Amino acid sequence: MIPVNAIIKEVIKETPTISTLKFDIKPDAIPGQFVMVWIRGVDEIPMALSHPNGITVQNVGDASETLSNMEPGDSIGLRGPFGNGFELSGQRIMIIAGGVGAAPLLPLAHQLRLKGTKISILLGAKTSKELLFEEQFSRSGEINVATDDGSKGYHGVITGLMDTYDLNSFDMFYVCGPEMMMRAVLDMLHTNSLESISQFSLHRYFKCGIGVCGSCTIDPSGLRVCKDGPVFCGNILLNSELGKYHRDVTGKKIMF
Amino acid sequence: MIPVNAIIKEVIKETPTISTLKFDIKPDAIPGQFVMVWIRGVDEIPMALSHPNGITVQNVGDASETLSNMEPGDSIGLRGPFGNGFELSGQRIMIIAGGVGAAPLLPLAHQLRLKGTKISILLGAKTSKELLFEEQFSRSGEINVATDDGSKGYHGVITGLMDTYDLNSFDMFYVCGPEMMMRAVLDMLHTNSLESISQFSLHRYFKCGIGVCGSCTIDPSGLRVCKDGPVFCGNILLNSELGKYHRDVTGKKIMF
Amino acid sequence: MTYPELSIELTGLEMNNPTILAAGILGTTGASLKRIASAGAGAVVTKSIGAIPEQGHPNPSLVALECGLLNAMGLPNPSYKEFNDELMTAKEGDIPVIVSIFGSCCEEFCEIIEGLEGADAFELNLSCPHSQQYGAAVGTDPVLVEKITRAAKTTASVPIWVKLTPNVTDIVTIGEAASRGGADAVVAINTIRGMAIDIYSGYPILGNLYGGLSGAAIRPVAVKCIHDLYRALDIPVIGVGGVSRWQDAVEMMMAGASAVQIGSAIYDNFTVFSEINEAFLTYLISRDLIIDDIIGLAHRRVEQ
Amino acid sequence: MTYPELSIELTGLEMNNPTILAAGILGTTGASLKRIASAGAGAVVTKSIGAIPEQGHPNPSLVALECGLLNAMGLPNPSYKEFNDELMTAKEGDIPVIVSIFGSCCEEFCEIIEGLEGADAFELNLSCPHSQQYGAAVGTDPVLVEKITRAAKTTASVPIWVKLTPNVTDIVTIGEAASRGGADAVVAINTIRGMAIDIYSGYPILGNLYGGLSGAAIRPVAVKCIHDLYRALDIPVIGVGGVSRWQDAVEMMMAGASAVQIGSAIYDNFTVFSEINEAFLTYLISRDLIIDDIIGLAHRRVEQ
Ligand SMILES: Cc1cc2nc3c(=O)[nH]c(=O)nc-3n(C[C@H](O)[C@H](O)[C@H](O)COP(=O)(O)OP(=O)(O)OC[C@H]3O[C@@H](n4cnc5c(N)ncnc54)[C@H](O)[C@@H]3O)c2cc1C
Ligand SMILES: Cc1cc2nc3c(=O)[nH]c(=O)nc-3n(C[C@H](O)[C@H](O)[C@H](O)COP(=O)(O)OP(=O)(O)OC[C@H]3O[C@@H](n4cnc5c(N)ncnc54)[C@H](O)[C@@H]3O)c2cc1C
Ligand SMILES: Cc1cc2nc3c(=O)[nH]c(=O)nc-3n(C[C@H](O)[C@H](O)[C@H](O)COP(=O)(O)O)c2cc1C
Ligand SMILES: Cc1cc2nc3c(=O)[nH]c(=O)nc-3n(C[C@H](O)[C@H](O)[C@H](O)COP(=O)(O)O)c2cc1C
Ligand code: FES
Ligand code: FES
Repeated sequence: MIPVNAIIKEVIKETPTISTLKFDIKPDAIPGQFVMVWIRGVDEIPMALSHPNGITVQNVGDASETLSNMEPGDSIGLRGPFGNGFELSGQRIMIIAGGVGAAPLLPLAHQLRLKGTKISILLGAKTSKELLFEEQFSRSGEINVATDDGSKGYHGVITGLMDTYDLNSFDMFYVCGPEMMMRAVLDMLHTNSLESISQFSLHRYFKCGIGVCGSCTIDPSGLRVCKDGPVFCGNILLNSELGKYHRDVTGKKIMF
Repeated sequence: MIPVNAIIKEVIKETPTISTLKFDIKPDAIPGQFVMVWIRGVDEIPMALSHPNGITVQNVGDASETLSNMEPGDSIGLRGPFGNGFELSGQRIMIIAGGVGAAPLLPLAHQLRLKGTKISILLGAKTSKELLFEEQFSRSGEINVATDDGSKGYHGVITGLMDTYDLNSFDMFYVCGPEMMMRAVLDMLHTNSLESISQFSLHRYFKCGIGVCGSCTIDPSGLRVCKDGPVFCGNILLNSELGKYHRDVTGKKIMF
Repeated sequence: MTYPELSIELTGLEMNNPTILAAGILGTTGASLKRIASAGAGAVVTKSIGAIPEQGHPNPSLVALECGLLNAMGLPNPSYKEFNDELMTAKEGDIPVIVSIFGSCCEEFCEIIEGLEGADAFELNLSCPHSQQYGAAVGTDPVLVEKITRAAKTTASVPIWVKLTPNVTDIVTIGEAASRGGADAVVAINTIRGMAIDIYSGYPILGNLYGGLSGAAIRPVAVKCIHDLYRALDIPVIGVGGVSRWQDAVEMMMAGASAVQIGSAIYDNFTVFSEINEAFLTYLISRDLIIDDIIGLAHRRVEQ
Repeated sequence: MTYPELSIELTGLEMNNPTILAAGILGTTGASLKRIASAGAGAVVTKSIGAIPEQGHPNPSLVALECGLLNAMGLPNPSYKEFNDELMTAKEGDIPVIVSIFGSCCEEFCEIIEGLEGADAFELNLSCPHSQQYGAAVGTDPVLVEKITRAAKTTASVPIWVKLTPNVTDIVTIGEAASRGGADAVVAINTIRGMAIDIYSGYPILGNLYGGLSGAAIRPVAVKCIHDLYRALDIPVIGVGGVSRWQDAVEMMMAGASAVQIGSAIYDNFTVFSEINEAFLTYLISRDLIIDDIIGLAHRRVEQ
């Protein structure tokens, strides 16, 4: 599959560093799947679908900056949707989102809500202005926020917020956020023997995005984040490289 | 499509020069379609399917001789079925078969019979021993034979036999046989203004068999015998090269 | 139908549209070429014609694979003497008829050119991958390519196109040789050497044992060759190899093709010429583009 | 699973079966290579490793076309120094691990060989079509190929395989050079130069503008190369290019391959190794054949 053309219809500034781009096509995706976004002449990068017809981009470098600065009428190339996506299950579930990690979790919350699932959302960010999709999430369930600087909600990391819940009353945990936050959440779930009812959406360096090149594989399973993931069950990740190291574009291990 | 392997199950000597080979596979064909028969190490030649799982070969040269001498257990490669095949229509139809031209007409007679069509068969050959499928045809309708040497039935060419029928009482004519016989039949039908309710199965030199190379095209329409044919309506053939010339393997015109 | 938006001038030939029948596909007879003209081609190239009659290779001479066609026709042709009649008939189609010719030396090419007066242009087949002494046998040697092109150009009063083989380390070297020899255009690409084996018996499937791969399988290879030739040469590049949809034609033009030839796609779709032209017209009109905007666009994008 | 019928010895390496993971596909980490071992491969080849870390080309670096994959990874690798760890992990898979290596001169190849002691064999990548100074840049020159092969052979205590590019006028010349240099086997083929252009924008799709075509599209080309190399050389030919079904593996072996590598097919089917091996086993048993009966069979058929 070669990239399909998508024309930007709308750009929504979500936070000082994060924007949502809506385009003229709706890839037929399930929550948690991603697209490879080709910014012509610049780069191609993976992005979760945060909306049926949209992505939500944090400006962290070259490609994401060019994307963030796009205007309606500009166009990009899209390959996908790729990856496994979340498995929708559970009656009483918890969504744990950190930073731009909220992106793949928003369509998940919408779909679970439609199924009548009871949802608790824990939303974290560095500071209150960077909280992503707070309003949208709150329409799908009960929401609780945490900020590193205490500018809103719980002051501290998201695992602190988790402590205020009876985790055993949930039957599925959906998690996406910065690597160290995901590791902390996983460890906490593990302490409660809950890792096997959790799903984590991972980030690794993608080149092909379709399971061929091997740049995104994780240790020790050798699973491909782009094809076997990006969503993995917590028990697969427990003894994995998650939170220890990842590999850079050359394949070299980089410690967190 | 590359050749599929077919194992010869049975060899039936039909006449001194003609044999039927039955194989272990049944190409999904309609009457009048052909297969490209690959005699490995020798040649690949077109052959009508005379049976759901068989062809009927006249020994006229290298490849057909090797084929004729095959025994059960031997194998060939088959590509196909190819070509348009006969259009099955008519309530009261005439089948006109000359020599090995009876091959594509036999499954046609069977199928029309099943539809309850009233069938007259005119079967011609050089001599009585070379009459092909006489018994099989007689099960599908009324049959009348002609031999060049008068050794059986009508003494003379098949158009002589046609003269003994009220051609206007038929609503479709199906014809296959030597080129000059088909031309004579076409002319006779034309005299009676019946060429537009006739179907002729043609022979031309085939290389690709799938409508790409152009070696089998006929004048002046440029139609491909292998793909647009081998069956053509009489009115398309009326002002064609039929009976005048054909082209050899180099593409050179050869007069009949 | 003629649309001004699709009309082009190519090496002096006026064409209704930029799609051309490729050599060796349905190009045996004049009637067949006329039929392709009616089907909407902007021009037709005949089967490759030589100095003496050739039977070609034994059958099987063409098979369809999952991806593309594999053929070893072996240049069957009745010689130029017999072909004059067909050429006259083909010209009734009222579109340019380019005669593809092959030979083993300059003299042979010139003899054929002189013997086929009606041709609107000649395409020198220096690229057939499965013929012993013709085609790619000469087409891989830049010195020969230049020499033959020059001889043909001197003899002919009509444009000379030179068809290139991709079965070389560097196609640009060969294209440059053709250009130096005075070619009016290069045509890229001929088929890629390939082979298929029957796993039931172990026999190579083609009568000639191996042949040339064409169709969708080779399009990316053709696009790359066209791209490189466009950058290096000042004469038009005519694209061929795996075009079956309008998108493919646009892609080739963006790589640098002034027009595209279509061969194998006929296998699935006889109406491929008119379909491509209609969709291409819609593409141009809806984007307010003219053909020249897209020819070589990929090069301009990268320079930006 | 180990079946005696499928076991082979290849350049001194014992393999459970004749299917090998091709270089550059899922060969970045030791864990990934182990996973391929569990999936049934008889041996694995790593991603090509160089002397210094390489980022590779910008994305897009791989796209799937209708027919085959087009890639320009650009040999990203962390250098042999970082790769030793991965190699140690890969070897836990208990099948031969062949390390693919690339360099621009003899010294570089030798440095890498000396730096990777655990390799069961080395595959010299003299054939990557989209890397400026490595790969095919050296692999199209028979003199360089012979020299590098000889240097590698002298340095290494394990077998040396030489991987060839099809992007040359005559692959046999290059194969012969490798053989003269002392190669234990040749591997054919690497990808074919190709390119794809985005028709919406005119931009070449790959970050590197062009790349290499692999997958089903190139199988007939690979079969032809293998066929020609088998006839010309006395060392084993390892087949690669477009194998995705057991029939493809058999076809390549009939052309002359002693074993087959599988790359792009992983895209659709992670279980391709075990599927091919199981079906291949059934094929052999049901026809009462051993592997040696089919290797090169196409040549024996034609000689008859
Ligand atoms: C499955 C998946 C889903 C993602 N979803 C989102 C999302 O919804 N919103 C969002 O803002 N970000 C998302 N990301 C992260 C996003 O891909 C990176 O932020 C982006 O690639 C940065 O590119 P850049 O050129 O702007 O930054 P650069 O300056 O090139 O790099 C900054 C960092 O971004 C990461 N990165 C760069 N290129 C890639 C690549 N090809 N693949 C993976 N990571 C890369 C690396 O960690 C790098 O260190 C996702 C990543 C993955 C793997
Ligand atoms: C659509 C079609 C259906 C046919 N069905 C039958 C059939 O059911 N039974 C039957 O006995 N014959 C059939 N034929 C004719 C048969 O193909 C030829 O008799 C056969 O090809 C002869 O090959 P050979 O090598 O034995 O003879 P050769 O000595 O090679 O040639 C003898 C003559 O056979 C013809 N011929 C040879 N090769 C070909 C070819 N590739 N394509 C077409 N004609 C060729 C030529 O007229 C040639 O002059 C059919 C032909 C066509 C086109
Ligand atoms: C059956 C067949 C016959 C061909 N004969 C010729 C020929 O006579 N001369 C020639 O220059 N090219 C010949 N070619 C090559 C085509 O003209 C064309 O270059 C090639 O097939 C790639 O285009 P395609 O993918 O559109 O078919 C032939 C190709 C096929 C499939
Ligand atoms: C994504 C990708 C990366 C590749 N990387 C390498 C490489 O690093 N070294 C190498 O020698 N070949 C490399 N190749 C070529 C393959 O090893 C193989 O020769 C080619 O893809 C043909 O086989 P296939 O059709 O089975 O994929 C790569 C191919 C692909 C698709
Ligand atoms: S990015 Fe290539 S395998 Fe995942
Ligand atoms: S035999 Fe090739 S077109 Fe009919």
